[in-house]
Amino acid sequence: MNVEISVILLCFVVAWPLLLAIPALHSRLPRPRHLAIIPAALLAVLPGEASLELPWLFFGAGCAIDGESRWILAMSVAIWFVAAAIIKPSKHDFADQRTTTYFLLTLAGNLGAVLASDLVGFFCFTTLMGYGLYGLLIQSGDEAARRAGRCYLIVLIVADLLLFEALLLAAFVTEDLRFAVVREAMAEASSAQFYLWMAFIGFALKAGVWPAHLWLTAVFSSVSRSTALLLGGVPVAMGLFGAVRWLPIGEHAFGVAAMIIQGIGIAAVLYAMFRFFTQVSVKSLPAWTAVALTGLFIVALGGGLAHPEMWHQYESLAYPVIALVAIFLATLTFIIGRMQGAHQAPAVASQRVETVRRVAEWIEGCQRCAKDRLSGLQSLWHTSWLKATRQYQRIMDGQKPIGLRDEWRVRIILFVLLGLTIAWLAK
Amino acid sequence: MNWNSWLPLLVILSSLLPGLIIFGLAEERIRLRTVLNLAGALVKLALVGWMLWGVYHGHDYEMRLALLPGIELVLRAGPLSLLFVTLSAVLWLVTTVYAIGYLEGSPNRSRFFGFFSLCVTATVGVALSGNLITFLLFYELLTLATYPLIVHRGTETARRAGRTYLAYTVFGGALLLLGTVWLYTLSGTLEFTPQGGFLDGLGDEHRPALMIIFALLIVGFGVKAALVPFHGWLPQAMVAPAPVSALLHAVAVVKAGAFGIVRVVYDVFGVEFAVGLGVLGPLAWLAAITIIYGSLRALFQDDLKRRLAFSTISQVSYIALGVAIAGPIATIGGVVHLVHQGLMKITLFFCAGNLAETLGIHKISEMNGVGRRMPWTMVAFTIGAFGMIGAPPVAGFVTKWYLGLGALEADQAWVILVLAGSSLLNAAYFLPILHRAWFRAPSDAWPEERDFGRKETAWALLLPPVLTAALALAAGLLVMLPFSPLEWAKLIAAQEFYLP
Amino acid sequence: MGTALTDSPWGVMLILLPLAGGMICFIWPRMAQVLGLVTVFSVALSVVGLAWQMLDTGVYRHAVGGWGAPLGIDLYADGLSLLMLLVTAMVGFAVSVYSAAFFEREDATRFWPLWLFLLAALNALFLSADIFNIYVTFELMGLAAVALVALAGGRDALGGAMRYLLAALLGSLAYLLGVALLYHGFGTVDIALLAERVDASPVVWAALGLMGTGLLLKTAVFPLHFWLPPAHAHAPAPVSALLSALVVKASFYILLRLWLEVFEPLIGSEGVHTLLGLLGAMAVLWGSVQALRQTRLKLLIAYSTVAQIGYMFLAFPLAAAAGVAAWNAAAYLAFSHALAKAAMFLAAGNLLRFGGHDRIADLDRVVQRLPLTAAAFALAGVSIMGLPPSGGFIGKWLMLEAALVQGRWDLVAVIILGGLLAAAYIFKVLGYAFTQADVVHESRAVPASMEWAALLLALGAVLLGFLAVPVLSLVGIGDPFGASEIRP
Amino acid sequence: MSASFLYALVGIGLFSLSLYGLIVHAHLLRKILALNVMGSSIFLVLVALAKRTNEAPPDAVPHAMVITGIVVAVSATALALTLMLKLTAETGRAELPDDQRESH
Repeated sequence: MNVEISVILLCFVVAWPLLLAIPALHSRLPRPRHLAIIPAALLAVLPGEASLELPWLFFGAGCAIDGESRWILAMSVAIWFVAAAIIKPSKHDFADQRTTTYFLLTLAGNLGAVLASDLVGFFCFTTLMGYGLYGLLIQSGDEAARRAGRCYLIVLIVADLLLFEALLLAAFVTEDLRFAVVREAMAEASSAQFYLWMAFIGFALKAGVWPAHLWLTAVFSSVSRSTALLLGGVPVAMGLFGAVRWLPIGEHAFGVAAMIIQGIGIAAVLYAMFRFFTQVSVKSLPAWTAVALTGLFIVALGGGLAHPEMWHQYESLAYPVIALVAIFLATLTFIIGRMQGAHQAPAVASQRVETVRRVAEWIEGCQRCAKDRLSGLQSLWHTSWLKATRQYQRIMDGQKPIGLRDEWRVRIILFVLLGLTIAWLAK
Repeated sequence: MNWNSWLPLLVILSSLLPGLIIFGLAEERIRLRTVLNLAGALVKLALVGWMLWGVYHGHDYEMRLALLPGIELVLRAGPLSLLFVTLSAVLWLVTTVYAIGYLEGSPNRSRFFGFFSLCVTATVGVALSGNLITFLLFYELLTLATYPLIVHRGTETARRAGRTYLAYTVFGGALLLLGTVWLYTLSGTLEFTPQGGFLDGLGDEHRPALMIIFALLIVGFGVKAALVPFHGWLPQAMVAPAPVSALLHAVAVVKAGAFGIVRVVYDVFGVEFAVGLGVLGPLAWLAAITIIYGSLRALFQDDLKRRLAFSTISQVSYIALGVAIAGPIATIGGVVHLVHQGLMKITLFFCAGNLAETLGIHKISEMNGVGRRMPWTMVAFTIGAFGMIGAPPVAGFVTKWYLGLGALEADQAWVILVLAGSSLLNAAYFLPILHRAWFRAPSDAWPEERDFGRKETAWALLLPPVLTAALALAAGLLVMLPFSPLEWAKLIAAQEFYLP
Repeated sequence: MGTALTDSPWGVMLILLPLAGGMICFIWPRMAQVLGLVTVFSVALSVVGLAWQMLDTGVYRHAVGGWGAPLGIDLYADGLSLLMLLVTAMVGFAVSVYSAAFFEREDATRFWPLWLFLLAALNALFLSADIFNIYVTFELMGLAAVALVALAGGRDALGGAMRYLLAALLGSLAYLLGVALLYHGFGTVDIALLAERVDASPVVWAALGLMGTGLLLKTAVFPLHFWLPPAHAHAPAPVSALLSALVVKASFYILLRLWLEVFEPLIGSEGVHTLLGLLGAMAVLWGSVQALRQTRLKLLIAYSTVAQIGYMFLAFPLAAAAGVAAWNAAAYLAFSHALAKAAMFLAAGNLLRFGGHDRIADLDRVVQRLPLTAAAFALAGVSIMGLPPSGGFIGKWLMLEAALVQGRWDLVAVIILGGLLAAAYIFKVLGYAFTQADVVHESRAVPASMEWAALLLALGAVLLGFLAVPVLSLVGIGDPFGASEIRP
Repeated sequence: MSASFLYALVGIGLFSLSLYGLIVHAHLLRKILALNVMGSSIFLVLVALAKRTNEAPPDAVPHAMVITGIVVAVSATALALTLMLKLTAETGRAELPDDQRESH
């Protein structure tokens, strides 16, 4: 009997928050944020598998709840519930309506992605979630948040593009785009390597794995406690969840690729530990723990890729691990946010501002001379490159905590370590 | 001359007759003019619906009229022509409602709506033409009908914009005429023959001549489809009132050019013959260059309508690209983009018109916080913009999906790079606009605000963009329904261009 | 030969009616206007009668006074002359309706007699079967036209008329000398008889040279076009419409008639028709460029006439191989040009009366204040440019087809370039018709009949685009272009 | 026969002389006179060539043509003279308008 209920609930889980997202609706309802989560919570509680097929909707969309995705659903329901409680509207009066709309949009995106039964549905809902998070980020914060948001947006667009290409490759190989079918088909397809790397980089960007962690650290350091809670747990979990679902693990051993991925994972962990010890402010603790945890998960993924048979044993473990990681991150942010309380502005800020100003002047100088010399050729490629660098520069200025010289020393040590680990693994 | 063969002519007359009557109307007869306009649009929609139903069930609608000894004017309603006719009919109705609202109280409206109807008559004629000479006839009529719309405002800049527009299009028309006559002397017929075109018989000795003819025809159509070297007129034609630039860019002129390219490659030369001639490669490269160039130029435009114009230049070349990659799936992608781009672009232009008409905003830098003041217009704009970028639920995603698959199937991987690059550039010039509109605090006063009481703007201005945005979303979401643009494109690919 | 005499002598009516009408209008000036209109209408009816008769009996032949060919004057009409008669009737009727409202009291009394004599001369010319009779009608037409040009009075009109008269007299006298030589050589003036007797002897060459130059002078082909622009530009609007549409075509018709029949054996020689082709090409380019440079509307339209005449001369080199197709193209171009050019001149007349000037730059929002005239000018422009829905397009299409079949790339280039230049100067005018002029002129009301006359002619030119098959079959009666004789 | 041939030659000569006169002289009266001379030269040619054979009476048709030609020439000259008078009344000089600008 409860299977029918679950199917009905399946429809409402995603549709209900989307419906509430319309400002006219949620401004009239009491506590709209909690209302939106109820169907998802019910579904998480009800045992048993259920699936819903909508062949006429957008390439045959479908959603399903099963053992594995229940973990993630439970995790996200928990996080969203806590976030719904503690998210307080920022100072602008009209912002409250806006924050709730973005909150609900992101919620719908997240739940949709969790329940999606095929690649296209997953891709759509992760994009919706991404843009929703961007909205939340910009809406809640100040200038730093806006810069972090712009960085997140660029990461989002590039990740979407890569995932779209991967999706194309999958669609070219198989007509039916359900996860399991795609995994088998892609395993022995000729473009498997290409697909693996596209999907991996796409989800690494979304989850903020080590080389692409910039937006994660920027977000943590800039936003208020409640949004950090969301922005910490949710994208990281969904990134990893997507990676597990998309990557063709389990059939064919990708020797070299697996080794590289494991290498990245280890490097991430080491980099996170190093940065954490040199970092003074406690506020960015959750950021570096997130990077470390994702690094560890990536190592496990690499292992799975390298030895498919081993992966089958602890595959079912993957989803609970993701859920735990997300929950742990959320609680960590919550506790630190509570401890942090009043005093803000970590000690290092002043020194950073000075280097930022110097670099900005240098860029402005060459911008001006480029402008008047090439004023006529506005559409020439390199003037646009200068404009682009000035724009990206504003994002990067928040990232150089210590002098340039030490930065290089750190990188060399890390690469040495990386070499060592690879050598050890290759044995 | 049974009933079936009169239908195409009736579709054309349904906009020609109101147009001619409206020309005669005095300026004050507003109500009669509105009634005539809407009646014409609704009658056309009904007739097109009837033909859609008929063609879906295999009927054939054709009408022949002797033009020259040996050459006839042919109006035939096949699946491909109906795709374009339906797009024109739907968007004409929407644009008429919009134009009535937009031109409230402005002078010369009888003249405007007269030429407006002539323009749509020419577009429908282009869509329904059964051979190259009828196509040429309506194609040139389109140039003549759109010129007065561009110079409608009567200012000096409008005249100069009109002059550049004519310089390009008449030049294109001359090349087209030369190409058509030369083709006629070689092949002896100009009839559009689906599934392989009518040039297979010509042996090798005509090979260089046919290559030159292909180049002539593609340049002739490329002028209106705004391929790179011939796109100069499009941004300048922005001086026209909003409904004109909406009609020109989304439905009539630009699409006629792209539709011409589709006809030439599939129904005149036939894909295998074109591939044999080796002419599709350069066309693909030309389209790719246009896509990237259009997006790059759009990046630096501060005027909203000019940015949309450059975005049109790059978007229309998707159709040319889809056609140039000679695979069945790429064809579907190219052909379906004809409709999708129409829906999305007309929404963007309607919103741009609303902003200009209600708040006097022309520059993107003036658009801070406009989402707050005109929420529904900006929601429509956002849907259109996400469609242009290719974000999932909206129609643009479907086109990029099929073009990507088509490129993979024809193993031309470089096309995917072009598509990816273009999506990035689209994001680079659309997202800042959305960011400004939604997340920036509004400036204290708008350039020239017109008060509409509680509503954000007149309903005639608000309804069309919201409607076309919903259509764009539906074209994306309900993509599997039988009468959706995608299914119809598949029917076209299967029935008309039967590719091995 | 006398078979067609009995039932209805339409041909004779065509000549007698206008002559009689002209004389009565002269004697009874008060009734000139009404009488003129009635006469022109009856001439139009008789042309239709003639066409009807020719449709079933083929060529129309009538010996005036019952005498035979060598001595008497014969009337002969085949497809080509029927086409020209039709054009004359259509343009004549529209111009008459226009001039009924255009001319004031005393001008009208002088206009109608002259115009009816011109009409008689034109009809007689298209019907005449022997070359001396052509000379007489040719001269009568010239004098009537000159008088009409001088009608408006004023320095420019008189100057233009004088120059036109001198050119006309020189042309017809040269033509007469040619006739004298031909008569001396072959003892007859009848075209049909001459066609059998003529051979490629020096006398025929001399005659061709003399008659050719005379006719080229009257048709105002490129080097000899100096007299046309001032004459056509400064004449009153309806007169310049008549001149551009009909008079210039008449001398082209004579050249065509002689070229096809009398000088048929000489056609083989390369020299002559390449020369004519070259003159035509130069006329197209020179006329269009000059038209582009003009700042006054009527001068622009006059130079456009010079250019369009050039198009028709392109048919000569093409006819060497393409035969009937080239001549059909030339005939069609003549027909559509006549209608379109007459409409343009009438529209220019309206603009002149409305604004008091015809400076192109100062056309003040004419599209809105004079919609019908602007529409007439635009539609006529479409036909002149040769854009699809018009007669001009059909002519251009047939000409291009003939040129491409022979691979004459030079002529193809000229045709395309001519079309582009024509588009340039037509749209230059239309551009200014939309915009606001800086200095505002007080405007004078234009009677509706004048606007509708221009619009009907322009619509005729556009509708001609759809009537190609019936018109070409009409032209084919009596096989004027001798499809069989000329090598395919 | 040779005499009539001579007359024809004289006619052709007269024709070219009058052509030269028409083109060179700026004054309108001279031009009109040149035209008259040209007309009569053509009539001379016509009449001269009419005498075909020695014994038979000369052929009548050319003579008919000459008569018509004369009538036409007279009316043309009349029209030319009136135009010239009007032109001189209007412009004060008996020359074609743009000729006036060139000559002085």
